[in-house]
Amino acid sequence: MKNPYIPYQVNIIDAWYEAPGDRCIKTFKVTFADEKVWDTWSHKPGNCAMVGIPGVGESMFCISSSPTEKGYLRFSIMKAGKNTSALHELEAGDSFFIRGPLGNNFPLDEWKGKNIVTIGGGIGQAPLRPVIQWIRDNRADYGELELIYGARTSQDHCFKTEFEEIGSSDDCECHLSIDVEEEEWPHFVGFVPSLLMEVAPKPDNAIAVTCGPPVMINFVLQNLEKLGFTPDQVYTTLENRMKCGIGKCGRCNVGHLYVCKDGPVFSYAQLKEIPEAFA
Amino acid sequence: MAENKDFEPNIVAFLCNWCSYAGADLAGTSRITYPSNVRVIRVMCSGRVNPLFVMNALQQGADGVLISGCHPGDCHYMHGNYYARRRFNLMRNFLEYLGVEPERVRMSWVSASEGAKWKEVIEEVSEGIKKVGPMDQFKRRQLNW
Amino acid sequence: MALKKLSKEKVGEALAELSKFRLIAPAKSDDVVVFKQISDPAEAYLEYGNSTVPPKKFAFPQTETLFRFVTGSPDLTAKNVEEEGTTVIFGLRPCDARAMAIVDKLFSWDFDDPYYLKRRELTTLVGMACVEPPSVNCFCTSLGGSPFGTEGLDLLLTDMGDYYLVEALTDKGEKLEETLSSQLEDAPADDEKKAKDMAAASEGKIRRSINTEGIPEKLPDLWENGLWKKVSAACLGCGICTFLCPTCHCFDIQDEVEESGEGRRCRMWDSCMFEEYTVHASGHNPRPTRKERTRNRINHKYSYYPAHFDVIACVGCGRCINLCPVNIDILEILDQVVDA
Amino acid sequence: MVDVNKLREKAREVISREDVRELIGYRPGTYGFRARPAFVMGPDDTGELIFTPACVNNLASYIVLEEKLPVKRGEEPDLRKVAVMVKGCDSRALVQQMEEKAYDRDRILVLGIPCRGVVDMAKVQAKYPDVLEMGEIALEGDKFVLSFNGTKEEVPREELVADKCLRCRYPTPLVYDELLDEEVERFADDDFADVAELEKRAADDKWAYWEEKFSRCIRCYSCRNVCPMCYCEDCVLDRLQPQWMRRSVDISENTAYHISRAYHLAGRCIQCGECQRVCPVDIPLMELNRKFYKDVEDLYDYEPGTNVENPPLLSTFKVEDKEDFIM
Repeated sequence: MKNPYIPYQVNIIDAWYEAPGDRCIKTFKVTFADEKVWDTWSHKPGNCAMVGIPGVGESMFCISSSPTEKGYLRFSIMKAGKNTSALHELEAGDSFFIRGPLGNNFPLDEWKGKNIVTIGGGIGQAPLRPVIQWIRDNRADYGELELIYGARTSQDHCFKTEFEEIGSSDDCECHLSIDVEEEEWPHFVGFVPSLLMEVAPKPDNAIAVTCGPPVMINFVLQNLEKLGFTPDQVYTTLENRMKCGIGKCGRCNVGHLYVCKDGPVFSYAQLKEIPEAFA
Repeated sequence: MAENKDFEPNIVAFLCNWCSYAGADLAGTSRITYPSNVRVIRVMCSGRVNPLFVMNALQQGADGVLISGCHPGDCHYMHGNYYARRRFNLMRNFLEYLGVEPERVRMSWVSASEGAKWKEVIEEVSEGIKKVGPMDQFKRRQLNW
Repeated sequence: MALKKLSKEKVGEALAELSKFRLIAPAKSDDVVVFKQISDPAEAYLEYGNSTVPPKKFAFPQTETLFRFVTGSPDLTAKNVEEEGTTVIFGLRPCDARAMAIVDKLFSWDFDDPYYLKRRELTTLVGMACVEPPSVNCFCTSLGGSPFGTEGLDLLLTDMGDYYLVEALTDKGEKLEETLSSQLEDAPADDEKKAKDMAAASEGKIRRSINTEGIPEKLPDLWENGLWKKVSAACLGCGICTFLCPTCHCFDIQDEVEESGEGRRCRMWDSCMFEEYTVHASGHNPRPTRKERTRNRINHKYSYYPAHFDVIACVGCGRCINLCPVNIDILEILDQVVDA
Repeated sequence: MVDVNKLREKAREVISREDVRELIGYRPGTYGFRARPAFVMGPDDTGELIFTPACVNNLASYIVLEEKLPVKRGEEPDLRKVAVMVKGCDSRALVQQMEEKAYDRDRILVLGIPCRGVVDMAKVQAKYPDVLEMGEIALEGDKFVLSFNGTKEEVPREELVADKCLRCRYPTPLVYDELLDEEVERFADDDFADVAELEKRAADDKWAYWEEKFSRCIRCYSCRNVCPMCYCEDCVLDRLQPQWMRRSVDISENTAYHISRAYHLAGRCIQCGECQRVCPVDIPLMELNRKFYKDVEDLYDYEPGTNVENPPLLSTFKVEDKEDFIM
């Protein structure tokens, strides 16, 4: 059996900034240095990987590309600490190391035939991106797809060009927002939970997936309940500080669940049982 | 410790920008030869030198450390060297108490015009460390499996 | 398997024989007993109560290299635990051996931890029964252990006065008996019964206890209970209770690089009682105070661990009670849980 | 001897005051002769309070150990005083904290306890390892009287007293709002003979001594956390950028840890001895702190924690400070 602590080297095919600022977000498109790894690699939307550079450290990020996108993996990383700062120094042609796939995934097989609404905020769109991509690549299997996304400013919007493309396609309804008024902003102004109420997706035969800052998630969950979504129709992802990624090192637990191994994807029904989940 | 004739010590010297660094520079431009086994780290003031720097240098393989600043009263920042003086008097005594020979942690006042004194200082530091041999107390060992 | 005996005069000889392996035994420095690798049988200190630091560090070292690298190079070299060779831990207490058996479950849970498991495979545990409970705060019997417990052990020694009674418990234990064949003799026929009586007597001397029934199920309901604030009020947030716990297994992973670019990724014991244990890169800490951290420690041992592995991650060795600088007493906390 | 009823009465009076939020004192422990910190939040909690020679903890630590969570929107920060019981040695921690401007004097209410010495709990434990039921310790003259299991035993003071008490210079608190007993005259002094003895050894000898001690360290950081003077919000040990000390446990990092811990207390350590008391592997940490204490006294005629008006030792200087070691 493979040593779960030894990472694979990946080469950066392309890298670009999604959002500027102190907490800027950079997306890396990578492929394995050893092409043979692709033969054994298989991930699903929701899965994560430990991403890092030997000599600096590792941290957990969701894989923000869908397995239907062949030949590369994507990671969108916000600059926050030591490891992410080092990763942000890297450009196309450089390499880093990943360990994975880790964690669970969105139960996309169970969701077949249902309407899906994704509600994202800021960098929280990263785990939702593969869900959207997966559904668009298996469009016949799913009902309607609605995308709700917001960030502080239009500059802070991740995946801008993709949203434009999605918005102009008929695969998916795309609702965007920013927190504060800006000139020439054609979409909604206000917080994501308000946009959600504005869009008011129907709960019948639907699944809602939300990811973003904790405050946003809290209000989104409340609002989804108001719209008639039951806890088992709502999914979210959690994050915590992680080290091993395989349920050994102890720190990422919420209640008895390890976010790295049992998560990051949880249904709201599951989380309601765990008081620590919203700490 | 037995004296080893071939032993060339690694010395890390923290020199203040305004006096000692200029003094060492003067020694160089005046073609004064002095021991080459000293690695100079320029700091703005001897008062900038944190005892952690000294400890870390010794951990990383320095056999000795020198902190050098302006003569009392000459500090570019008025008092930085006075603070350093207190700090390293205590540090030196403490390391000696742990069994680190006092030859390994030295302090000097070298002004910008004292190229010749710099030579004397560094020779004395180097000789002192040669006498006590390589630093083997708490140097980081080979990476342990 | 017939019982053997090892006369006390021959202990030195037996230890010398075992030092062809990596031999770990309790040793005393000042008044502190710790397990360490010994080369001279005289270093072994077998008349001890229990060690301050549990012998877990020889299965799960406090600092352990996972792999080495040179910065910029793609080559990573995993540590080969095999090189450490066969290890014998001699004279550990039954509670500490049982703790290893409990922790084994975690390290083979879904993902095998190759370092830990390899080391365990290479290690033979020679236990020393507690003829007298080592401390007033022992409570192993409350958790399914016993001063003469054999869980996790390969061989059990019992101090019979002039000699140790030797009982092989596993194949590894029998192998070790073969290694020591010239030091071992047949034990007197009635020793088995004698040892049983001694075990009962020792169990009778265990004075502290807790009825654990229902605690794992009850703990989640007490999440918001005021008891956590009270029991953690005096906590200093140090790592004594966790580092000295034979079942605590949490770790940190850090990279260390030398000036030359050579480096290693290693893991080291970490403690859920430390503030930075859970702090996010953003600065947010989901367990911001010692109250949350204490609650997590107790829950992890008495609720989360049994939820996954059907066993409480506490063996009742009493170290956390004995050594807590502010007398935070896990049994008192559990009593409050029961009463809440 | 502090009269326990008087103590509780005083505590009740103090905690009932509107400007007092919490009172930190002592209460009996959970087994044997232990006593432990008590956190009194209301007048009804005062019934358990005690002061005996088993009350070893330095409660001044809790003043700086308090966790300050962000104040919730719409709530006011609780600025009421914390009342704390301190022995002579412990009071010096308060003085030093205030000397460093860690907080204002009016944030705390000090209940001073003149003290003739506390026990070394390790010595008590070694002498009475089997006592589980709560026992009591009292100091009567030059004897400790231990009551347990219905019996009473007298033990000479020197046999069980903590080492620090044999060299105690300040048995009566140096800062207090109320004194709970009569002042105790200085009954001992410190000649630092232990430090001088170690100083005299050869370098190799000294290192061999410390190497063995430091190699035992498991870096539980109890010595740091218990210390009333270790209250940096962001400890250099926990920082990753830059990481001055690695987290791996080996002789190099352990030594680095102990040097920086002791050095950070140079001119600040007030000799309460808590670090050494809590060390699970018996590292003689006070021998490190006392070296600094002695040098600071010899070189700069400075004694930490004795005068709130003193400037902190290392953030001041005198032009005439010794410099015979400088080339």
